[in-house]
Amino acid sequence: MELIVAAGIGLLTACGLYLVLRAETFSVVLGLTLLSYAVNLVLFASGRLVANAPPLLVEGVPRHTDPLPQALVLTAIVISFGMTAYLVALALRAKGESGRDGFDGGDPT
Amino acid sequence: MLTEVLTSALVLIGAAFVLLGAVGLARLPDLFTRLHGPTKATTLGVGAMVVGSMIHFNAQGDGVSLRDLTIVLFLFITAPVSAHMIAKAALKERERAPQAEPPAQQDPSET
Amino acid sequence: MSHLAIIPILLPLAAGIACLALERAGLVAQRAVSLAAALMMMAVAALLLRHAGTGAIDVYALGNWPAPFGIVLVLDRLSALMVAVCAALALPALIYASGGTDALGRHFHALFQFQIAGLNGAFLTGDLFNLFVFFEVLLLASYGLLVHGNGRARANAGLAYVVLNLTGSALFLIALGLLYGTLGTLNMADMAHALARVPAADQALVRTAASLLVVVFALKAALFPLSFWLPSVYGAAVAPAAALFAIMTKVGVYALLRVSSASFAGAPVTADLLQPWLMPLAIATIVAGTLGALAARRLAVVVASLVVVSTGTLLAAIAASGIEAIAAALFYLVHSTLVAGGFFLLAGRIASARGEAGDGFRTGQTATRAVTLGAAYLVFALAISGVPPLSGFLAKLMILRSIQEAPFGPLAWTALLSSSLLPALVLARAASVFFWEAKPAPAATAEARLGLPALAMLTMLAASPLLVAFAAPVADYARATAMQLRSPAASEAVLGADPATARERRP
Amino acid sequence: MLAVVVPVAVGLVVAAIALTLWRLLRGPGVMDRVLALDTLAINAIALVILFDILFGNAISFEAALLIAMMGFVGTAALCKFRLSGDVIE
Amino acid sequence: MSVLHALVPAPVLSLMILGLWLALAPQITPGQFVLGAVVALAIPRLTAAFWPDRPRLARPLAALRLAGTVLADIVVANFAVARRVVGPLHRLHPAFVEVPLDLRDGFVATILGSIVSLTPGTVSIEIDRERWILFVHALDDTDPQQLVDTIKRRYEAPLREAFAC
Amino acid sequence: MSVLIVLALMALLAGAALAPVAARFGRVRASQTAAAALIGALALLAPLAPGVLSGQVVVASWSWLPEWGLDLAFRFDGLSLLFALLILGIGLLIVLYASYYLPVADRMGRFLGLLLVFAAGMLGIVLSENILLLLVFWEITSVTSFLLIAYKYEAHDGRIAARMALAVTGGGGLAMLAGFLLLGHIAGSFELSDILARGAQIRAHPLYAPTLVLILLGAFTKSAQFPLHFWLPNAMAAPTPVSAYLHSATMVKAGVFLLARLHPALAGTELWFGLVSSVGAATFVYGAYVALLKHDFKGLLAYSTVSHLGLITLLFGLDTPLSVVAGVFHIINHAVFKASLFMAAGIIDHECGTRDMRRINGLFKYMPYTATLGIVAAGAMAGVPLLNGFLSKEMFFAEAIEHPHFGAHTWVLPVFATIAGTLSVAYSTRFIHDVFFNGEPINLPRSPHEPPRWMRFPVEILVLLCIAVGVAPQLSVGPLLDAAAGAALLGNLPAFKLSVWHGFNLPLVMSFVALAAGIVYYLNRRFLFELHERYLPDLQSPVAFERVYQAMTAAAARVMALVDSGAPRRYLAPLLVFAIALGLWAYWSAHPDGLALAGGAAGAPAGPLVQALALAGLAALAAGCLGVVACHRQRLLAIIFMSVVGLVVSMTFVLLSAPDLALTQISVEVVTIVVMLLALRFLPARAETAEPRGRRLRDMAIAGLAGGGVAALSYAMLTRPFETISNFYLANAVPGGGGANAVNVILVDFRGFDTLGEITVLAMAALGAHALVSGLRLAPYAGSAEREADRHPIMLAMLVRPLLPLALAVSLYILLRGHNLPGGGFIAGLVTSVALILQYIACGIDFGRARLPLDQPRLIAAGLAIAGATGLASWLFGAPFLTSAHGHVHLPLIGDVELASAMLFDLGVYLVVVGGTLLVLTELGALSRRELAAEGATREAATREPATQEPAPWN
Ligand code: NA
Ligand code: NA
Repeated sequence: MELIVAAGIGLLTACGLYLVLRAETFSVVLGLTLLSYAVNLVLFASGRLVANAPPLLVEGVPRHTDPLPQALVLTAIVISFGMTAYLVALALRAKGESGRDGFDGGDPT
Repeated sequence: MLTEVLTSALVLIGAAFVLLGAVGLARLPDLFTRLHGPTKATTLGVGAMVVGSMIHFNAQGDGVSLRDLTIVLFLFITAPVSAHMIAKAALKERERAPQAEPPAQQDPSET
Repeated sequence: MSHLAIIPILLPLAAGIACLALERAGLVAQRAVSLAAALMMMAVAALLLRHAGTGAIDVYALGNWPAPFGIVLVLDRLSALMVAVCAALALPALIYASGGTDALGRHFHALFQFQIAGLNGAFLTGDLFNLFVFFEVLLLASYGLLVHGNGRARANAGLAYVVLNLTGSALFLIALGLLYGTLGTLNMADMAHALARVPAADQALVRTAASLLVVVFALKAALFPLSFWLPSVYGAAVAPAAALFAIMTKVGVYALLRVSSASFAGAPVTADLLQPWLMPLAIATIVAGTLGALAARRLAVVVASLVVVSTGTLLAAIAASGIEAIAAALFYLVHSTLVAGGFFLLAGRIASARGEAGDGFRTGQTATRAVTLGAAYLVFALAISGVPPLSGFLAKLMILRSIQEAPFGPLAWTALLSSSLLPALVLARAASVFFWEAKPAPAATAEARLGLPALAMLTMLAASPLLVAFAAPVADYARATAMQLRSPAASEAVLGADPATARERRP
Repeated sequence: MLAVVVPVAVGLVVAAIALTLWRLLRGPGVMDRVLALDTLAINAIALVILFDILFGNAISFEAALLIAMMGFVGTAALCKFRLSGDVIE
Repeated sequence: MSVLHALVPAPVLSLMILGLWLALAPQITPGQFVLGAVVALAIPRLTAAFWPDRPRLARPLAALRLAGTVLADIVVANFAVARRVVGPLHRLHPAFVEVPLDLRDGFVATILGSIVSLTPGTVSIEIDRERWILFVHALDDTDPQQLVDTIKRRYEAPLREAFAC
Repeated sequence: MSVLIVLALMALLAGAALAPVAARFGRVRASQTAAAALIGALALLAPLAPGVLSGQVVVASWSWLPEWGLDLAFRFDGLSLLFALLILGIGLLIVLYASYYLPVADRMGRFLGLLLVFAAGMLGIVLSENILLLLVFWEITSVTSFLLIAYKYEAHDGRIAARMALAVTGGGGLAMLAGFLLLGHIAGSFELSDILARGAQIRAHPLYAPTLVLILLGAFTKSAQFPLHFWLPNAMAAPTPVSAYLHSATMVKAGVFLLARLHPALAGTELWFGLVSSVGAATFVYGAYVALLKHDFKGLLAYSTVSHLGLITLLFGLDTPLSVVAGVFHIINHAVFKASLFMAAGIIDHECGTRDMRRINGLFKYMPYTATLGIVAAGAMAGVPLLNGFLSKEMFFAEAIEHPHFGAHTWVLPVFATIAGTLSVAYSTRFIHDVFFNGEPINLPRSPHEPPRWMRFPVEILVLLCIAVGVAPQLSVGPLLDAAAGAALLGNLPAFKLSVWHGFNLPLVMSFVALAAGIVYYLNRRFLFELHERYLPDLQSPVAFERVYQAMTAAAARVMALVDSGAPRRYLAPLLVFAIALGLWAYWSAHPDGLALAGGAAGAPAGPLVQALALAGLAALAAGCLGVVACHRQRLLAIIFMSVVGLVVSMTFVLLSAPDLALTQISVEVVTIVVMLLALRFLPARAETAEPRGRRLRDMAIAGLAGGGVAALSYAMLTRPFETISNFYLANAVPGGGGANAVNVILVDFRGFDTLGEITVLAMAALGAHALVSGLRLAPYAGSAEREADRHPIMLAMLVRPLLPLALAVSLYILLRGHNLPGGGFIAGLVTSVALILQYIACGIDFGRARLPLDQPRLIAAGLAIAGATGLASWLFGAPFLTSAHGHVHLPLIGDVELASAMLFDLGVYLVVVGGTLLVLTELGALSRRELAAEGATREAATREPATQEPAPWN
């Protein structure tokens, strides 16, 4: 289980970073989204992986996993959603200003 | 015991139909026939499972709860919309490339 | 119950909300709210300084939950100082913006106030995740402020800045996750205790996690090689935004200082995490900033490059890490932030007074109010280059003295002294272009009157002389701050005598 | 009995997911993939219901509910984009 | 009646919301009932603007009967479709079928389309509101006219009865 | 009494402040103000003079930054007195002179203000007891000299010359700062009294050599010593009063002052002797040699100044008591005759309109009185007997003969001295002959005549002084010289006699040899000019400096272009590489027991079923991830694959006991997809699709390493046991927070402050996006689908109508129950938003806006305000911000209701989420209504047009 989740995190990170390093804005948006998944999973994993132990103090739930990372991840999810929205708007503005996608300057060809 | 049998049966039927839907999706020859797989079989599949689950949990608890049915309610509202939209979009695609099915792997809007 | 510690966060937050609510009411109402809040912040900052100046450490437990479980704000000398610098920077910047810059786009005042709230939150919080949240608050506000006024350069700078910082935030969260997953706490003081007890088998993991955290702070601080983005980004912002940005790199420096002296230094696992490399990289930062200043073609970019230099200088002192060095760093921090902020405002004035040529290094029309601008330019240029008798000299003197014995000391001296001279030459060249080579303006322009922007800029002008006049009290405060950082008092104030309560081993 | 049936059912759903993923990767058209995505969401609902039965508490019910309620929004938006090039106008 | 109508402008919707609320509630307590009732009365009122020309359910019983028919059809037809899906593909005769409609309400037509889509073997592709035709794709259709008749008889007629349109 | 020192400085500064003000009332008033300041300073220092002349040292000290070694400590001794007299006395004459010299239109007030600041800086240097304070004044003179040189800024060369001076003296000042810091470190004090008393200790210290070199760098640059002299001749671009004051009498003397000042502490070593005397000697000869070759008489004077400064330096370098006396004496003499020469030169310049000696000839005829003054002063410069220059030169010659250092080669120094003397005579002769005689003037712009009476007056005073000292040295300067040289030698004054006639001795012979040889040399100058012009191109011109400067900035720009192209990837790659490198180093430098990746914990007790599911999830994740990467240019496909990833993550949360996260992720996913799709209309793929393979591989390597690292760290973390604080939350959620959903209680109560920050972030993201998009007009990219007539598919439009009320009911339910069961403000807000957005998707933006005229920024503000007010409410109960209250409320009919204030907070969260999400989505959606061009034909062309601003609605 631990190995699988770690592998998934690594995969998300690698794919996300590869896309973040691309030149097109949209790829960067995709990459950052993948990266945020990876990050959320790391943060989530810091409370360790337990099935069937939700942090709900109600009847029928005998075990409880660590609630703190979940609260942190929730915060992180919402923040990264806001960021994505902002980045998209910014990409559009940049396109509107420069008439093309991708970052000004770019790389020497 | 009875409830367990009932639950088991419903769960199995549901799972089987979920699988059937996927088989249809994977197997049927074109988009419009594939559309039938998931929108049908999964509906009954999930429906049966929901009922099974409901029976299972109602047997455990004190009162009667119908809340699992809300899943079915929303699925029944939304699944036809999905099918409709997909079919419409597919038709439009076919209009755009009348000679043949749109070239496969590539999003035509990118070319 | 004293709520003093949280006022610096709530006040701008409330002002920002009010500005939002007043969006329909027009800019005048927003300006009034925003300026009033900034003025009140100055008063609050004075109260904070006075209170923290007694050596008291206020711990404000949000929601009345004790540390380490709840979030606490820690008001000590350092945080009070940072809040005060922020307030001193914000008010003139807002006055400047109220002269018309704020009308170039939407939500300026709300974003500005939120940025102040974010900055103050970052300075005051004693919780690492809360620090992340406030980083995000201040970053998001800064994104908005950076692109305020729009235009191609700003949009592109904004993209680069946002993407870079989003990646940085991701790194922050990864580090946080790893740290929580090993130390089991988020409170910084508690983390220090947990760090001190890390078993040998976990040390590599903890060290690596801590090093990732350091990378994040280094990015915010713009340490070499993470400094390249800064000149073009800060140089693109409108003047009042850039002025406020002058303190943003200091947040990174602050965080680095906080964790390195309060958390890392005491634990064997992290004690040597910075030492081997910080000084060389700080020196490289100074060099990079100096090169940037030489390469710049616009005044605002020069000032932004000098912000990089100031980061390098500060981190060199922090790398040297004695009481003296930290005290020197703090004095320098106050000086460099205020002067750079004021200089950004001046660059904005020059740009608008020169018409098309802006603040670029090409011959343009004679600046309106050239004498006033020229005099102000002289003061800022002297202060930022560290020329006596202004504060830059005192700050540089302290830094030089305190890092003399440190490893790489001679190299750091060379870099520091060169970073005074070369930018001074650049600034002299710029002055020559702006004030001596100008062609007469075609006709008297509307800019001729002394408006709010000029008032703001002149206010900032006072910072450096005041810092000279009150050098002794400021230096004493800085020294006391450095000593307080080293003492266990803060940790005890947050956690009490026995910090190892209420933790248990989870399966 | 459930102890046997539920794992079998999970196996069936996992097989369904595998087939759906195959269609997703295979395509050939964009709409085929959208359809596969839509199906995947429904498979997920099934899986969530099975989890609840497996774990003996109905904690994840809302997850299934939300997927049922909102999963199609993505599908609808994708289709609308294909149809008219914009989603909201 | 008019007072009641003013109080409960959309009785069916309100009932559905109340039912939904009570179904979701962990326990049905008096408190939940009151709360649900408030919600069920308030939301239709608040969202009324989003539902212009809301059709009125004239015959609820007819609607219930139709629901029963549809559910039964779904179960029965599912097995039939299952056979076709796993069976040999060359025996399939997919086809597009046009169902001319007698009803003249967009929403009710949509319900009809949904029923068609939910019952196995057919998917509603489009509703033409100018010519009032429902376009249906059938998975295996050997006799189009029979399909049209079935749809009109089993679903359209009861729908028109229930909504009086 | 000692406060007078400070008052004298203040007087100058006050004058500096007042002069520009006085200038508004006329030039005369300005000059009077400046003169009053200088006289005032003199008067204030006068009471101290008698004591100082008798060898007393007055020290006054005020604390400034004591812990850092910087104090307002002043010292008034013989050396200070001498220099104070030069600075203030000559300053007074300069002010008088300038009031005639500067054109009427010129900015007299500013000029005098700067001059007085400079004088204050200069006076500060000589009055400082604290060496760091000395440095402060030192740099003030550098800056004011920069401004004064560039006073005539309309001239291109003047501006560059000023920057050149700044570069050299500023650099020297920084070296000196380093040197002073080392000196203070070695001596353990920055007070001169301590430093001068600890000479032996300083000279024995291992850091002595660098200290000396750094301090000498400062002194040499300021005093224009070879090879750092080149700024001085170029500084002649300054108006003549400036040259006369700064570049002859005062500022350039600061360097040699420092040699005198620190002589007791630093001199007396081989290094001092070697460095100081050789640099001085080289400067002496070089300056004298070049001076002759200058056709500009101000250039000649400038190089002669360089030469004389070299001589003074050489004298201090020779490092015998008598040579020090001679050095101090020559400081006086040179200041007097050079200031008068410059002023005379200024008169000539003023009268002739040129400074080219090839055109100026025979002026004796036109202005005999001025010519006489100039000739006398030049005679003093040449070392003609009965003038002051002769005396100090005689002392130098005597010292050259008697100097012990050259052992067997006693002839070296005298011969050198004679040659140098010869050169000085030669250029002095040129000045006299070429300007005042040598035929008739050629093509002068003006016809020269005698200047106004009072313009000549300062020259007369100084020339009189030359004669007075030359004739009666002991009477005129004896006591002053004793006091000054005594201060430089710490009172160990050698026996010497100041008199005109020492008898017929070797120095006298040398003087006459030099006089004769100099004249001969001058007569053969033509040959030399040609040689010089052919073989020694002018390397020190402003043009050369500017060229070096430009090359430097260009090189810097090239370096910066390598690292900063504005592209985020250029910044990101270093970040990632740095993080990887630092992480690897941190890992491998840890305790060796900690290097194993896997820890000891057993891991989650998951059954094979869960394991199998996890594997399936990983497979789906891999399909999604790789799909996104593979299809990142086919964007619609990338979004589809991205949704798969999101679904897998959501299911992970479901499986691993995080229902709240699952709900959030599911809802966020939907909104994210819509946002991306909204952007897609305007973001086409880049035309140039081919990326260099090398870069792709490099990026893959970086990304792979980083991903591997994060995976490894995660694995390491997951397999280790840990202690956590979070049992507190589980234990206190119900009793303390009034909620059974621990996650929600953390969000709205335990760590509600995070949440407040987070909704602020969300609010700002939305507002920022709003600000970015407002007024933006974009063209849809060429390949985007045509709009069709049926924009609102009927089944979608109809079925979302019942869906809205139902979904709202669900979201309300989720909001209310969130405190106890999965749910809460975030999720509810997202569900509401999605339900509303669906209306926009199905029926269009007008439909939605017409029916729900929401002011989203206000909604956001309301949400923030509610959340904040909930937090503030606790102040009323004397509790900290965000302290929650909860309890049971008994309502009739309904029964017990558990209410928590945190639920109100959650309502604020809800409103912000709804407002923010709707704001972003509707604003992005509205973009397609403002498309630039008519659909179809002109799209491609339109993409080139810039975004245009709508009339701003907020104005
Ligand atoms: Na001549
Ligand atoms: Na749109």
